[in-house]
Amino acid sequence: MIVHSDEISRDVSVPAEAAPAIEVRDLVKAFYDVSGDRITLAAANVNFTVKRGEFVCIVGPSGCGKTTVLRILAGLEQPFSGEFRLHTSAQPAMVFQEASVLPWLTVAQNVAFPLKLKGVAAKEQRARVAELLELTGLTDFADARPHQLSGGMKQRVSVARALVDDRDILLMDEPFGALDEQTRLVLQQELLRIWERTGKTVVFITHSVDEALTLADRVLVMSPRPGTIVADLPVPFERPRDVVEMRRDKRFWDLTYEVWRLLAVSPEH
Amino acid sequence: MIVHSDEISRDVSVPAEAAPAIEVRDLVKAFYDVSGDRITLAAANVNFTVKRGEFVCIVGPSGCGKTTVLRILAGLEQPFSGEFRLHTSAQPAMVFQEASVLPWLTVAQNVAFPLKLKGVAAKEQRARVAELLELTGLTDFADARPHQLSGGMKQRVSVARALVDDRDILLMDEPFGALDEQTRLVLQQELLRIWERTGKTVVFITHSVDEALTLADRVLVMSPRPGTIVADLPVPFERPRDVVEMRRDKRFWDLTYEVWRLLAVSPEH
Amino acid sequence: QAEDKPQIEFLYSPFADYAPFFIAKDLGYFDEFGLDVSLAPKSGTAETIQMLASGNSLAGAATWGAGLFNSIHQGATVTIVATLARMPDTVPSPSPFMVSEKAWQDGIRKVEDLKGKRVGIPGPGGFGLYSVAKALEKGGLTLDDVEAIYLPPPATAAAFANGGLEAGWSIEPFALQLEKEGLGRRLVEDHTFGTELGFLAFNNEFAQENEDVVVRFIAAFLKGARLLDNGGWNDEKILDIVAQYTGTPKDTLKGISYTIRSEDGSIDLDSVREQEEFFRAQGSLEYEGPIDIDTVYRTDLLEKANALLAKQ
Amino acid sequence: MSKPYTLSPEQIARLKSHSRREKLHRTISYFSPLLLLLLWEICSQTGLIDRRFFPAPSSIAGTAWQMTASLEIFDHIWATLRRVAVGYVLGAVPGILLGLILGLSAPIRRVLGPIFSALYPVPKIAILPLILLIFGVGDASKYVVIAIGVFFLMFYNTLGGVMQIPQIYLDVARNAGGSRFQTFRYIALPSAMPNIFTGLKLAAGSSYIIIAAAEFLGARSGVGFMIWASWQTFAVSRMFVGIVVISAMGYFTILLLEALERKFVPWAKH
Amino acid sequence: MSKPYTLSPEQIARLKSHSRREKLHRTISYFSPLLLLLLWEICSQTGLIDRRFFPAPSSIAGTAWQMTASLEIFDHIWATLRRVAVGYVLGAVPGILLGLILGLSAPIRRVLGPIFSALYPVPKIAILPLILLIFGVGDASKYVVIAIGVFFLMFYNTLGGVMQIPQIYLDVARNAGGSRFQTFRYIALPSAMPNIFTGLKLAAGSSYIIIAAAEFLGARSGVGFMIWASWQTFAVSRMFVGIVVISAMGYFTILLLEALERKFVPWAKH
Ligand SMILES: Nc1ncnc2c1ncn2[C@@H]1O[C@H](COP(=O)(O)OP(=O)(O)OP(=O)(O)O)[C@@H](O)[C@H]1O
Ligand SMILES: Nc1ncnc2c1ncn2[C@@H]1O[C@H](COP(=O)(O)OP(=O)(O)OP(=O)(O)O)[C@@H](O)[C@H]1O
Ligand SMILES: [Mg+2]
Ligand SMILES: [Mg+2]
Repeated sequence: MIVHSDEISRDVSVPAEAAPAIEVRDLVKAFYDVSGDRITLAAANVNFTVKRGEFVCIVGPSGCGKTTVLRILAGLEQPFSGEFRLHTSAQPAMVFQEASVLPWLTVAQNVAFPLKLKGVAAKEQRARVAELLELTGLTDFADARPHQLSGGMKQRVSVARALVDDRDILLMDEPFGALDEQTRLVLQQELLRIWERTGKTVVFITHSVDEALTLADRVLVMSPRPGTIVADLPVPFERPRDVVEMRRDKRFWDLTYEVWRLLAVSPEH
Repeated sequence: MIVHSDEISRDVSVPAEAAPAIEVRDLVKAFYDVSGDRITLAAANVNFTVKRGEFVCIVGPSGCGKTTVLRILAGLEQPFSGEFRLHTSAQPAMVFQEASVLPWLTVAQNVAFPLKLKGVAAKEQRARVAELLELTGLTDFADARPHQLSGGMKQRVSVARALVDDRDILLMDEPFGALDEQTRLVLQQELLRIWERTGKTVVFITHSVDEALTLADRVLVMSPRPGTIVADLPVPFERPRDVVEMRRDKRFWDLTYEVWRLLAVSPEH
Repeated sequence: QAEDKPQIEFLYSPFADYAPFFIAKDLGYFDEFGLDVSLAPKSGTAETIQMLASGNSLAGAATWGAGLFNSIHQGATVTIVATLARMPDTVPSPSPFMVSEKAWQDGIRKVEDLKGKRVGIPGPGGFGLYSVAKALEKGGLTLDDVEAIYLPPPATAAAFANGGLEAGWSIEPFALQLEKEGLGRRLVEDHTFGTELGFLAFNNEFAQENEDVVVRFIAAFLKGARLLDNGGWNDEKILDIVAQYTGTPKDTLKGISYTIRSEDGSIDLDSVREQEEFFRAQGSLEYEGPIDIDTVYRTDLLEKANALLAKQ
Repeated sequence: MSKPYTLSPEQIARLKSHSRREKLHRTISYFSPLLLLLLWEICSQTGLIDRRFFPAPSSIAGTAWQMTASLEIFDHIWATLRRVAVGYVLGAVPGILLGLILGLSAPIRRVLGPIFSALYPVPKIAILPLILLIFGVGDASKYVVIAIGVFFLMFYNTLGGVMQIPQIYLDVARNAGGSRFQTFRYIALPSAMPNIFTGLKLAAGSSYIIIAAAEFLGARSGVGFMIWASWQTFAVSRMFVGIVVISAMGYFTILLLEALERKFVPWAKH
Repeated sequence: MSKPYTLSPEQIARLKSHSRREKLHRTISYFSPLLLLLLWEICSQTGLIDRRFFPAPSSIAGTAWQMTASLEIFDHIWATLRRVAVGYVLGAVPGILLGLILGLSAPIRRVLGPIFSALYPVPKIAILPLILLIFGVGDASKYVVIAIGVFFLMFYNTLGGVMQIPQIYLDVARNAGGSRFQTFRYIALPSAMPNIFTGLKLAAGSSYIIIAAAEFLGARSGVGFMIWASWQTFAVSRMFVGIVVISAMGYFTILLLEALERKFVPWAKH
């Protein structure tokens, strides 16, 4: 029997060092569709904690509820039961899995969007946006409209937008999924650099075990739908990590195997 | 100096065995945006041939023109200059990179869409759709609407739709990008099984060199924008390929390195 | 046998002036004279003339005014055969010139006081304009001495209430309601004695080729008119018919003065000429000199109709 | 955890209760126009508005009851309803079809688009004589007047909807081997459906407005005629009964369309 | 291939020529309504339509010239234009705002939505005397009549547009820390823009239709008045000059709105 509280509480306070930044307890999310009278249990009893400054990756089979959990953390979805706490002064920044570039804005305006809403001075906006366009390799396309971008370019715009206003918690839903390995590598390194420098807390959904092991302090593995956390694996490699070196380490393959084993336990087919 | 013809011709005829299925010569595609008075050269002098029954992967940096080339082959975009020929009796089936599920249809109706347009009998449609839902692990969601699906599930619907009416040529634009490795592996194996059984010609865009080496007869590597084919690498492994075994082969790492080297030649940043 | 009856679609407007047709229809006079008549409501003279001239409709009734004169001048091929109605030579008038209660309280008691004031007129080119001009004449004013505002009766009530108008044209049963609600008073009632209001007309070709049908139609109309004008207004059954066609409750119809017509249905051409001159002076006519009424007005048919009716 | 997590019956009930509450709220909301009557009653009772012109709803209820009891009102409702229904269909069908066609075909849009834009603002009073000449003075010309009003609303809304179709859906149809007609039927139509329903609702409201005007003089039945006749005689109570009745007819038509929208556009928010 | 491929100047010219041709085609298409005049001329000349009632355009040209030379027509145009402009703004602004508000807030939509649905079909022609009562017989009541017509078109079109906003855009705003007003301003408004422009075009056409009817009441100027007065006195040529003028005014307003749409909604197809 699982005990869960129906009250949902969200604390906004800056905690002491190494204190938890995100606490999720017994989270359950179910969708009910009236017209089809169907209930979809998207996440069941999800429990995990992310410490302040930690980089956590979530992996799990398609449709297991990863996006759902992230959306709940971002306050975009109400949990059905259970509770979660974010210890942060600002809302977490989110990189959405779906195309989320606003079609009526140019690339630069899209990136500047959170700054604009905050009322940041135009000059400051420009400088910050230029920085992020440079980072994501979109400088040439600053004035282009979203419909003129390739899939990977749109994804990079979303990443730039999430980074632009430098928030404490970063929620990233397969942010590099549509990028070639070269670009992905560059952005991974840039993300790690930013993370190390700023001490952000990052929750990062990925399908690539390689990517998880390259980036994360810990890897959370989810079961198939209804998703729950079936393993919480610390990644033992020192930072900075050398992608090529790491692959020569037996622990890399052991961990890879372990994740694969967990994911294969009860596959959807 | 590059010679190219401005005439665009497209042959529809069934050729002799091992004859080319797709021929692309000196293909150039440029976009002109009036309001910004900007020209984007998306693909420059693309040349390649795909033989009937061949499985070819295209890799290349983000924004290099992969999608553009595929769209031209599918007849969805007009080339600026150069020519291409498809030797096929039917239009190629396409898996789009962006979300392309029709929101007003259920999952099953989306998959059945090409059959419905062809006027296939309802019973036959049902049987075929059930088969593909099973294949893509969506049987439980047959009557769900697209907005109730996860990102990976939507992508699987697109794949199922492209396979449903069994066309000669299959154009796939990062079809497994949003899938976890487990599901991706299953679908890769299924795709290979179908391909071997039916002798389809497949052009498959991916960002994963692993995936390309697992699937393809040949890997075409594109340069950064304006994209052109910089290498045409045959994949020497026997089929059926064992994913784990393959990684023990030195040729696998040599090829991987070669592709990486080519992609790194002139990166976008 | 009924199928052989000539079918006629007759254009009317849903006002009490057209009551003889309603009676002729509902009391079976048209049938009596071997006609199959259907009544089709129409909004105004311009449409009616156009429908008749083009042959889309065969018969109709409409009112005198600049529209009619101009259309005849432009070659509208209609045949006018009888009067529709004229104003009675008695008070209370069916169409009094009224002053708003507000203005009355503010001291406007005579037509002369209306100089420079706002006066409501239902529209340009019709009886309303003529009637208002006649009323103003009683106080030595012309239309140029007041500010003319085009407003139909329902809107006049509102304008009387909020001071938008000081005075205006009105017609029964609206005039009585204005009085009842304390919105207005009758100011002039004797300004349009005997004025011809309208006429009964046929499509030219039809009238030429079917004189007999036209005669019978007029006879039925005259029969209805006589019944009405000779005390018919007090007959419950007749009031029922009129109430139905005009959408006016019977109680409202009772005891209100209405337009009449000459016993034999003839038109008083002098009154028509006077109206024509008035509209010429207004600059509403698009031609010089008097119109040749005689080319469109055929009295012979009316005579035959009277004879037919007398024989019956 | 070997057994998968499942929801208890109470939890399921709680999950469903939300949408049940939604439904209840919607049902209640249908009655919110009664607030208008209440407001009117208050304004009239307190003399805030002139009772000669705006008699309180309670005071016109008697007239309404009379007209209902004598069944008189139903003849008018029926006459109006028939005219609206025929005119609506006559206008909506070509409006939707031409909206779809012009939306999908740039050349046709180039030629016909400006023609429709030029015809649209032509004052109806001006073309009424033409309509009468062609369709006669009977109900046919009333159908046409309504159809014209409905046509343009449907045309522009459908066109606007088609112009907003994401290119990818058209690409999907093309790639699936869709003919022009199939793209039309299976992509453009459903994709423009939300806009079409906006048009249908606007057109429904407009139809009643137009028929009220068309019945003003050129009819001897219908709620519009009843309102006109009441105005002519300053029978204010009767007039307001007519106004309330025709507004209620329009309101219920719009509600019906909203119910249809929920049924036929299940993928949209409502 | 060490040097990247570039386009030659001729190729660039060829690439651009397409959009230049597009622009030319669009410009030409603006004249397609002249076909209507031609058709009318032919019908009238061949006697297909009765010339007494529908004189050929060539024959009303004289009257038009006279009215232009005497500058009479410009007074009418100016009066109508002023009324339409004021009424249009008075109706469009609250229509768009309420459409946005009701679209974004389900509770407000629940309460006010049905009220608007009930008010919409109230026949304008019937309440005209009441509007005159409140706003007087001057121009104010004409502004109000137009504003009411414009309001509902803008309201329903904006609401329909807001209801179609993809959830992800609202999520983006929320995640970016957008306030309610910012979501309103930076997401709902641009997102509903295509529908708002559909509404603006419909409202423009409707305004001219409504003013043509409203100028029958208490006006002594305006193109609508001119048409009505001409019709009353059967001055057919003058009437048709008025009809052509008011239609042309509506047409140019719609063209202007389309140009604005291209400018302000550059991300949409046109
Ligand atoms: N709005 C919704 N209505 C109904 N069901 C939903 C909704 N959103 C998600 N679901 C369901 O919840 C489950 C989890 O979805 P979610 O998007 O969280 O998966 P995911 O782990 O992110 O998958 P993927 O890797 O494919 O993106 C899926 O079965 C999905 O069908
Ligand atoms: N409709 C368009 N208008 C203008 N430019 C476009 C358009 N479509 C694509 N482009 C440009 O063409 C180039 C190639 O785009 P394409 O989508 O083919 O890239 P891609 O190789 O598929 O990239 P990715 O891996 O990111 O999907 C990009 O620079 C893009 O900005
Ligand atoms: Mg997801
Ligand atoms: Mg692409």
